[in-house]
Amino acid sequence: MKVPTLVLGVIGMDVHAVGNKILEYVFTNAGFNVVNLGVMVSQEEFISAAIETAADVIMVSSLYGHGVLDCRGLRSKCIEAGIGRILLYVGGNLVVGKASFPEVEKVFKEMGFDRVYPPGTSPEQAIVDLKKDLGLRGEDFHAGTEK
Amino acid sequence: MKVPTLVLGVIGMDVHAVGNKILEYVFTNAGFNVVNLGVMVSQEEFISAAIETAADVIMVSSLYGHGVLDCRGLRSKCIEAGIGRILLYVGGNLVVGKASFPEVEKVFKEMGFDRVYPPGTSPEQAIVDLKKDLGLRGEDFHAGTEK
Amino acid sequence: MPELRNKRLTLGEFEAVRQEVLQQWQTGRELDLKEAFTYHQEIPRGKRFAERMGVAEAAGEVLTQPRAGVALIDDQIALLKYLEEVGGADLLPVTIDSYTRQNRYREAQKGIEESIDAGRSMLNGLPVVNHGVEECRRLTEAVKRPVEIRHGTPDARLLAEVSLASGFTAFEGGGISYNIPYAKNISLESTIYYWQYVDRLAGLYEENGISINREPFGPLTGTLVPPSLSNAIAIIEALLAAEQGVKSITVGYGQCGNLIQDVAALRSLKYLTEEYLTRYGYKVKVTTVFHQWMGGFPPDEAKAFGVIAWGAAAAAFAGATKVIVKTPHEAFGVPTKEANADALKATRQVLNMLQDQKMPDANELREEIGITSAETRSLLEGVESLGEGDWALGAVRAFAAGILDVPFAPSRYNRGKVMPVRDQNGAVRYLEFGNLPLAQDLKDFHREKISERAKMEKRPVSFQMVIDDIYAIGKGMLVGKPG
Amino acid sequence: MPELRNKRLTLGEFEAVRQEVLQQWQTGRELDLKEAFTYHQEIPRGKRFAERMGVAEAAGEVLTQPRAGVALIDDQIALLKYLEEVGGADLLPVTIDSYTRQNRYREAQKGIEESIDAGRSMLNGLPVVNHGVEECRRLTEAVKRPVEIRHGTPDARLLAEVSLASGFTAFEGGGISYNIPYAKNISLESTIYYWQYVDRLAGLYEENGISINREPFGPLTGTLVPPSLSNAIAIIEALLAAEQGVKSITVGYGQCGNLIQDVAALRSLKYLTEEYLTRYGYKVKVTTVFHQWMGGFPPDEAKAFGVIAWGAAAAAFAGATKVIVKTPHEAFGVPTKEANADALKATRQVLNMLQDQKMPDANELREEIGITSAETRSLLEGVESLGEGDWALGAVRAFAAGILDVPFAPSRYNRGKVMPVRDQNGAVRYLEFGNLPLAQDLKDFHREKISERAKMEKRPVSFQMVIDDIYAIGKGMLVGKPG
Ligand code: B12
Ligand code: B12
Repeated sequence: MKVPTLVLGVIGMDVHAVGNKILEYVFTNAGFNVVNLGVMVSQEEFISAAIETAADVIMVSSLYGHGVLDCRGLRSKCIEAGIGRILLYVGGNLVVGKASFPEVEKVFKEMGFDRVYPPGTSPEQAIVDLKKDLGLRGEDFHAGTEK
Repeated sequence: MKVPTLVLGVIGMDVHAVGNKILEYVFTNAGFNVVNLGVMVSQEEFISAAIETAADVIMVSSLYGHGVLDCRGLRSKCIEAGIGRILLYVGGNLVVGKASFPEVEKVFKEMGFDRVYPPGTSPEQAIVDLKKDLGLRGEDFHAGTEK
Repeated sequence: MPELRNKRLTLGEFEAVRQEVLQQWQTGRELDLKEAFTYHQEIPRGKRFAERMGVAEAAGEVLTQPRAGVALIDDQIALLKYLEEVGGADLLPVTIDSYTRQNRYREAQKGIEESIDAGRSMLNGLPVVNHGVEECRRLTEAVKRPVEIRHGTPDARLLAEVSLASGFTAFEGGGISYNIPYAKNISLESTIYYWQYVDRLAGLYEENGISINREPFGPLTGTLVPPSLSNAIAIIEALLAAEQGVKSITVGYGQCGNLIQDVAALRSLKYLTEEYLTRYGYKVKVTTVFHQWMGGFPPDEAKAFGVIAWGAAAAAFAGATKVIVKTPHEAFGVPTKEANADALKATRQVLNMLQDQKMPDANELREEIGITSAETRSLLEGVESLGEGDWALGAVRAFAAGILDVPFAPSRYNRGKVMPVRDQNGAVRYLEFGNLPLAQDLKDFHREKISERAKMEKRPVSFQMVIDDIYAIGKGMLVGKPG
Repeated sequence: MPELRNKRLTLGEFEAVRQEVLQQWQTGRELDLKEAFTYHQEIPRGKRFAERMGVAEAAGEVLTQPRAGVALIDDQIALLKYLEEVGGADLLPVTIDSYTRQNRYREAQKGIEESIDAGRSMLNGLPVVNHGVEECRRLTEAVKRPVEIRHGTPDARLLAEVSLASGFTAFEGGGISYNIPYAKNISLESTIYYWQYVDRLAGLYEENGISINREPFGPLTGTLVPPSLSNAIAIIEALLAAEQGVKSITVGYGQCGNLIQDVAALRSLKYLTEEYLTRYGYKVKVTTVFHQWMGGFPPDEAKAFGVIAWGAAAAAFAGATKVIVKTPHEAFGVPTKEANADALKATRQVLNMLQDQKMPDANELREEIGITSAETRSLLEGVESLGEGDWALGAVRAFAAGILDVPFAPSRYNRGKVMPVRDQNGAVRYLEFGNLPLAQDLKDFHREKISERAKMEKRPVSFQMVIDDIYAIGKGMLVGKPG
């Protein structure tokens, strides 16, 4: 079975690098093929990296509060670019201030994200969801999360 | 002018002694005649001390939370004892738990207290009220609060 | 009451008194010691207080324990479950209401009824005697952590009987520490006598293989008590308890606020307690408890968090076995369960962040340990010689003579001549020594420290300075500044 | 861009650049330096940042300062008034939004508009450039305390112009500290050059009798940065600022969490900064800032209070001139004004309780000061020699060569070979040294400390240990334990 490819990055003018480095490490250790674009990534960069690497998922981080402004339109740009059905995950501190998460989730789901994560979500949670969304089972997918 | 007499004490099974010692010191320094009954004072003790010393005010402290149970009936006992019009002040942590003070005040006013004070009221506040309620003016009443 | 002596009660003496004690309220009549011993065998090890304290001590852990008491059993169960689950309390309390503390079971009963009617607790604690063994066992069984009875009861004999039979495995208090700060008219002679009974009861459990943890109440009036004074009293109560067969003792200290003094006080307390117990031939497991600031609190909840967290830090540096946690509602009233859990969490966070850090070994610390210890020894020698070698007699006579004398205490058996005040660094010093038997050099030390402060503040030392200190923490300071 | 040199910009050079800078956004066009100098004369002394810091330093006070920024001026005024009145903040901030930080004034403008529409701030700070001088003066005039611009802007030239003209009297940042943690693609050569302009601008104010406080950003990435590294960078930025005529510098340090290390780091930072400035002939008033823990916070607000209060305690013991206060909302997002004020109050309570207490002088502390200082000197010597005596050139070359290398930084001008990890006591040590020019004995010290921990935890040192440390405080610990 093909190892799934994840494109990782922190969107917009956001420079929070620590979580991004950890995500790269943990997802790689879990057996995924990780393409990490680092911080300050534009929507266009996410999409061209995803096309280039035939990625299965784009995983957007936004920590600094401008998530709504930065993420708007990503799904439609994907559609335009011909990868309209790619999985879009987003996590971090998505809005300015302490907000009720269900509302935040709703906003991002309406923007076309498949999964939306609240502040401080552990990468392990995402791995569980990735396996589900990508239809991976233990036997097919050898690397565990524990490596 | 006659120096006003205050009967001071902590009611019921309450042993909180620190505030009581301070009240005695500050009221004495402010020029009042203070009769301090200390802690664990019953309603009867308050009343007989007030009669004996022809007191102007009974100042009840209750810190430990049983204020409602302990203070109920004090005014009617005063009436029975013939000192029905004596001023009754009460202060401290009057009820169990952090409560809205206006409600607490209402309960104690209905019980016949003339002045009700929230947790941590400074004695200086009471002195201002005492002067008002006893009709004292600076000239008549020489000791200041600053002595 | 027979003549007071620090001697283990004989079984005969104990039994005779017991018959009376159990009559004081109907729930006493159903008590059966043998049955209680059997019941205790079934208590899981993780829920035995003495054992948990021992494990913590060995591992260098600092355990957290809140205070908590409401009128009704089911509410108390819900409260304790919340505190262990949400607050993460390592040790649980049942705080007893003030009527029970004065053996006013009838008023307590009224409090229970009024609480049922009002739909909220009208009592400031749980009236354990009124609820009785069966109901209380429901409580001890419902929670996962060890539970201690915390109170302030001068005559706690019936309360101890009901509590231990109910499966509580620790019991706070002592003949001095639950009299002087908690009573007005009860003689020390009586309360020490009452507490010999309580300790003997705990000793009996011990002899039947059930270790009961006993904890003298360290902070006394909670207000500027100089460490040597509270330490001396804790050590006397430890000696009295040990004589009755108690084997697990947690000596306590209430935070004064100056870090060096606090660390010094707790360390001195631990080693002097062990030293004295050993000297008199008792084999006792000694652990310690550090109480977060016990005096007046700031009304502002955020500021209260500051006081609480700083107390946690001092407990960690002092190396206490457990810390008693205050709450952000302290200045107002008995806290909600949420406020209580929040304080536990803030405390735990600080304890964890400091768990691998030590107070650096410095001259100032050694000096302070030296001074506190020298003072404590002087006080204890005074008590011992007045008592002609008998600690029970010595304690009674010492209070009468002002050789022990607790500031701000309500008891008329306390002289009330000692007056404390903070020095320039916030350490609590003796302003008035009363009759305390301290050597001249120790007295000079205090006078010098206090006059340093007076000089800095450009005002004479007076009771106003003491008042300023009493208000200080509540107003956001440690040392009460003028103006 | 001319060749980079650590040399005071001539008025000609400055003016030439200035014409371009002021064109970057329409609000720049209205700027008039002379008018600004006159305006500053009218600012009351109590509102001048440098002056307030000097007074605090002399009195041994620790001042509190929050972070706070919202999109609109009136909201910002309300916010700051609340923080000074309710929170009791001694010093105020204006935190700048992330678009302005990247000179994206058009996006910032959109953020302003969306915020007006949404009725709440859609920006994570105040876009000062977009609002312009007149509006911003309304702000500085509305509050009672000195206000600083806090940001993270690699090219802050226009922002500095607008800010200083608006009556802000302090300006955070530096050519290294506002590049390496805050940018990805901008060369150090450019940012140091941009910041020479900012410092020269401050110098011009200074020469016109208006002292502007400048503050290099100490914590860098806020995540396990070893003290000698951040201290070396702060000292270099102080030297660069001093060369441009800055006279009031506040060097900063982000709390690591181990008390001895934190106290040692801040003390070492202060005296080495003064030493280096003096050695190069600069006369500068140096003060210090201690940042409460800058890494990931616990989501639980009560636990966050624990972290905050412990940061306040460390600031007090370290003797910082001011402390930057986090909030209980840290893990979630930009705090409400209430959360911000609560943190200020908790911090103030702890600072006050410790105000008359000192860290006892102990061997461990002296040792840690010695080690941090030796490391800092080694790093600085490396930079100096690479720069052939020129600190600006030295800094650029040092980062290229990995002689300076900040952990977890996003910039591609940072090597990223240095990796920190906590030791057994929670002090931050170097796990990977990259190319840092540290002598063998210093390296051995770190290796030993780290292997002690590995032994205790019975696991090899690995990146997993670093990850555990990154998560630790957020999960209620200091040292990240296995499992
Ligand atoms: C020190 C203290 C103790 C000491 C008391 C030592 C002693 N014998 O004095 C000890 C440790 C022994 C103790 C015991 C108990 N305490 Co206590 N104690 C306190 C504490 C921390 C400080 C009190 C104090 O000395 N303050 C300093 C003085 C100067 O202030 P003050 O007492 O408030 O008095 C001033 C003002 O209130 C005002 N004032 C008072 N009365 C009056 C009257 C008038 C007319 C006026 C104008 C003003 C006025 O002026 C005074 C001088 O400035 C308070 C909480 C707090 N305030 O922070 C709890 C507190 C009062 N205690 C409380 C409780 C419940 C108890 C216990 C029942 C134990 C328990 N369950 O935890 C026992 C009670 C035993 C008994 N039978 O009374 C509760 C009361 C709860 C409630 N009302 O809901 C409090 C509020 C703590 C809490 N939040 O749970 N306590
Ligand atoms: C360290 C830090 C910084 C450092 C960053 C250094 C660097 N270059 O990396 C510095 C000091 C430079 C900084 C700067 C700023 N910061 Co900052 N920062 C933090 C802080 C304290 C910790 C972040 C961190 O490293 N956490 C540790 C890592 C491991 O966790 P993480 O980042 O949350 O990532 C994990 C999870 O979220 C999750 N995750 C993340 N993305 C995704 C995506 C997917 C798909 C999934 C499944 C999971 C996932 O997995 C990660 C790994 O476990 C946070 C607050 C906090 N969390 O406590 C604020 C915080 C993120 N910062 C904030 C802000 C506002 C800023 C600034 C704008 C300055 C300011 N106004 O105060 C600037 C931004 C500059 C810019 N252009 O981006 C705000 C954001 C506010 C909001 N959203 O409302 C926060 C929340 C603080 C606050 N409460 O105000 N910051």
